[in-house]
Amino acid sequence: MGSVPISWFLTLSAVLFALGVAGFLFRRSIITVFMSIELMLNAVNLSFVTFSYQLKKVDGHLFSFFVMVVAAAEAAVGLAIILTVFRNRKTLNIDDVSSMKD
Amino acid sequence: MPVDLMPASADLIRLLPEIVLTLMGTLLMVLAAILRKRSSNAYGNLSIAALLAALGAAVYAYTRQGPAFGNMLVVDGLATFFRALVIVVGILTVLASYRFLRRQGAETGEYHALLLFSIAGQCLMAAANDLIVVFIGLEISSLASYVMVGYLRDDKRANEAALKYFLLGSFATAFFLYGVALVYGITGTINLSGVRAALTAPESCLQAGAGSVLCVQNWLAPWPIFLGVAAALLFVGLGFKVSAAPFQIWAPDVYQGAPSPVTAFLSTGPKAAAFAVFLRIFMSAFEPGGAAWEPLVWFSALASMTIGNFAALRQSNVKRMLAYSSIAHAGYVLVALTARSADGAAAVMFYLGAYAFMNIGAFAVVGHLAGKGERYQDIEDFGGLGQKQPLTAAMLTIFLLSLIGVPLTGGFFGKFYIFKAALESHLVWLTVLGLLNSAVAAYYYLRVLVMMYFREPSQAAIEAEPLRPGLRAALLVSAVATLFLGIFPNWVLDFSNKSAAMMK
Amino acid sequence: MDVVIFLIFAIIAVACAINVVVQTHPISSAISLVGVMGSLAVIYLLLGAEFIAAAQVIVYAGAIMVLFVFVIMLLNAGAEATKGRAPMAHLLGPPLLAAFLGILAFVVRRLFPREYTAHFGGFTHGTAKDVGRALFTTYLLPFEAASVLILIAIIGAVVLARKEMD
Amino acid sequence: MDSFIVISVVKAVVVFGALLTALAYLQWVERKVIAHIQVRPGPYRVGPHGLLQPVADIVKLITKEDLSPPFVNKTLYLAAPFLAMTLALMSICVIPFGPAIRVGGVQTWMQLTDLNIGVLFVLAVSSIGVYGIALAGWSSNNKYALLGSLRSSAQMISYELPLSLAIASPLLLSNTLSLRLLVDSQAGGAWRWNALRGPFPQIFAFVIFLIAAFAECNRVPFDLPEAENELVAGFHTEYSSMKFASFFMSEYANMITVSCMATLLFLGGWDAPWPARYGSSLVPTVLLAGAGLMALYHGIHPWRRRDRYSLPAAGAVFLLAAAVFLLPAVQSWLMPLFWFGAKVGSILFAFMWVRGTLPRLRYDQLMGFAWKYLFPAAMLNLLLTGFLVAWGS
Repeated sequence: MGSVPISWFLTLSAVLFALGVAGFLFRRSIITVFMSIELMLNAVNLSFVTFSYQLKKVDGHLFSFFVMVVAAAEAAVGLAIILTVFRNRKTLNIDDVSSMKD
Repeated sequence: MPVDLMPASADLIRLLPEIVLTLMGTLLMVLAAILRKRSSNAYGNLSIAALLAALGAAVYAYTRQGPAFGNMLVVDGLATFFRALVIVVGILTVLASYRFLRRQGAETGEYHALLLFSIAGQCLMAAANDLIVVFIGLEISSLASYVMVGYLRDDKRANEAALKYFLLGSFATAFFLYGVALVYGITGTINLSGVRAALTAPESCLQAGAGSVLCVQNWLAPWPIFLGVAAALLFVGLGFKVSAAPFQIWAPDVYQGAPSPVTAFLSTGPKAAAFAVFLRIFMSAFEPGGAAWEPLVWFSALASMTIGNFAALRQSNVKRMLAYSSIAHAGYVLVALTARSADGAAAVMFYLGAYAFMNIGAFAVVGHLAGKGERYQDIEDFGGLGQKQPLTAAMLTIFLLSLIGVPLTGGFFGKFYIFKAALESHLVWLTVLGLLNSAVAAYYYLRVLVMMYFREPSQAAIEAEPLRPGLRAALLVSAVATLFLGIFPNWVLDFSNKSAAMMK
Repeated sequence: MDVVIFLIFAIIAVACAINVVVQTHPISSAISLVGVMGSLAVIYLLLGAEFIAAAQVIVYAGAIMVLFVFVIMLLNAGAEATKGRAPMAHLLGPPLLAAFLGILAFVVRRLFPREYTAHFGGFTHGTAKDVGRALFTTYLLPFEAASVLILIAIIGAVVLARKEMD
Repeated sequence: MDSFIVISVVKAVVVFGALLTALAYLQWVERKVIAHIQVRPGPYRVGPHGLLQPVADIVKLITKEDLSPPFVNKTLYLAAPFLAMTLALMSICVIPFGPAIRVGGVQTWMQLTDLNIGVLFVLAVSSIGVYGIALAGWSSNNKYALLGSLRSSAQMISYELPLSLAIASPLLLSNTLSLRLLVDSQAGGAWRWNALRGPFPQIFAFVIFLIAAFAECNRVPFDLPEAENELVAGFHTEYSSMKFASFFMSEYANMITVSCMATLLFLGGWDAPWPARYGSSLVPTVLLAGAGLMALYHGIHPWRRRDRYSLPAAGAVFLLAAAVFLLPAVQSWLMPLFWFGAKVGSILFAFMWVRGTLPRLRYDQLMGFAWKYLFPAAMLNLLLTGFLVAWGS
């Protein structure tokens, strides 16, 4: 029984966000890198919803709704870009996609 | 129960440029389906018409200034300036695209529709007064430009550029959003006017919601820290869009890999719109907590200038060199932002205006010379251009001199106002370092000039086709505008001063 | 009760998120990510965001992640190579990341003192009705702009993924 | 609190018991229906008229060797059928079968739980239902299975859109997302049902919903994922024994769910087509009595010798049931169940009828149909409904 401190939700959100950043930096598969970004967006949504609870306003829900819409649009475009890259190079490793150098 | 969902006509008028652009973009798609022609000049002509109409709409909206849609949007001098700027950038991009796309056999309706949508997103950013509108405008502009970068799908470099731009762009967007979330938690609103009100009269706690951090913390905790973190996260997102250091790594690859007209567009349009948002967020909403974010911008300005200029020195690929130079230019603009004054804001606007013309012009020439498949991008390829195509070379000379900041060009006054504003805000060190940087920059621009006039014609210069009307118009307009801003700066400067003063 | 539910799903979420990062195979990462999204949906319910919870499952887990899984299957993506990573990232990455996480966690924890808590039923204005009303009145402009965004996404995906350039 | 838990447990046991039995017998019914369409008797050997066939099938499936191929991705291979089955059964939790009833002085609903967002819950569960199939195909490490699940993912994503849009229009008329209130808003007879009522009858939405539902359940004519002549058995090629049965049962559970949803959304749920005072409460008695008399008649003049005993027995059962429906004490909760069951049953029969009649579509036709016809039609219907509702209020 009992209620959950608001700061726990925010900490969870921060942890998930940091894990997303870690995935983005350390993974080499393009698709996993992209998924890490989705993880970060999810973390942000949790923050929005938590603040919304704390402020007793519905606005935060709207923001996370828009984030979802944007994430869906990004996923469509991003996966299409990944498909074109794969078609031209037959690889999904981000290190292999670097033909331009100083 | 039924709410009146129809917005007021004044609201719609203030949104008119975006509406025009979106409708015309959709019309282009429908037309492309009806015409059943993959490649045609008609699409370009139509999109020029759309952009001219949008320009008219932006000016018309200016006559009916004020907030719209419950203060989500605000039409004022700043908004109108940047709307007009990105629309003009769009016109120049279309003019420069005609021949380029024809050469690639890719002058399709989709390209122009995406361009129009992207510009609509940038107009929305310029006028946005609410972080959620900023965010959606940013995404409209970005998603369209991701696709435009990878538009030539069979080009390996373009794919790679699109992928990098997309991944790093979305990464930065996530940071921006986290910043938005923190702002929402701290102040209880993400409306920029609301944020400002909450931060200026915080002790009353009335502006912010009862549950916001501002009220909860009760002034025992150091709230500027939270605001600083929020500002830093927002800065990451926007700094990425303007390719400010340390978020610049994508720029060289993307600028090099993208089709030249798209590069010209990317280096000016989204950048200008992002700086408009910068001005709104940092100079207006976060102004009360200015001390929290100033060191951040200071550092970023210096890093951008230095990294951009010194990396540009080493480049042999001209597109890549211009990419680094555009990082450096973002640094100069950040110097003006660091000044945190109305003069600084006016200088930002003036500089971006001048920069748009000279940079689009420079990239248009590069794209013209590069030939089919963008083979010739090396600095050596500019050899003897002055001999073979004197007009093109003369234009490029104007643009490069302006990029250096030579008097009588727009670039000179841009830099002048920026450093003046910085000095007035006692940023002596930043000014000195910035001036040193401009001196370094002169070297690599001059290298191109020397190549053009003092070398034997290269293969590229010999093969280069004569200037087509569209491209010639784009170059002439850019050159004339660059010179105009360099000789009669007052007209634009007065407007930006007035807008900057009004912004508060 | 609320604390228990929160802890259970928070732990699942973090465990799945860690799994997203450490798994070498994209499809395992994708499934773990679906796990994160599912547990977040439960936490949203706890916070009274029932519409967002449903949207989270429908949009994120049911549409976006299905698209990911689809692309992974279509490209037949294998496990990623473990060698050939930049050594700098490995040396500098973990400490930097730990620092970042530390700062972030510290800041957000300081945002609200402990006595500010949440419990199920403490906020009941997250229903579809409330969200819908706000969406079509206050947030009309972003809503319309979002529809343009989706149009761009469709055009973009078609332009990039179409078979022939004819 | 205690009684709440007890009631919930009892309800869960009853609902899931009934559901699992229904799943087993749906299979028998389907085989019979298909058989009669093709003029053959169908299952006949095990029990009278093959009535024990499902039991035999279950015994067979359980005792079969549980093969687990060496080349599969173990975790996901095992998780996939479990996932498919769980998700398929989950939707049933929020589906109401009837109005409130009083049992031993306690009032309760014929529903496991009511959610404010019941419709969204069902949509959410059905939208992640595709994972079971996708993972099954992928983890099998077999190209036919992979192709089958690729097709299935694409198909389910595509048909999810017209399905959701078709659901949205009756919601506009009923103005609620709770499944129970949805039925309440349609009470009062067939002309108040969403499929028929003004200002804009949702009959088109109903048809679109059914077509999309066929595709969502991977049923003929949209059963491409398991097209046996080109893809062996599609995504479940590598599955055997109970794991195979899980997929099989989840398909039938999905059929039941969508039929229930169609009934609740468009056909007024447990509401009788016309009020009881005009004799709608006599319908089950008349029907059952008719069936009983017919069975008795055939028992007297049997075609086959064994029917001499089985048919009169069945007739007696039917007559008894007809009599039960006349008791006022049970009528209050049996009548809603009857109407709900009758509507769901008719839709399930439509599933079987179509399977016995229509050929399978080609894959590109299937996708083209969803995007070019079904989606615009659903969109248009929603727009028209929206305008008319806004205009009417």
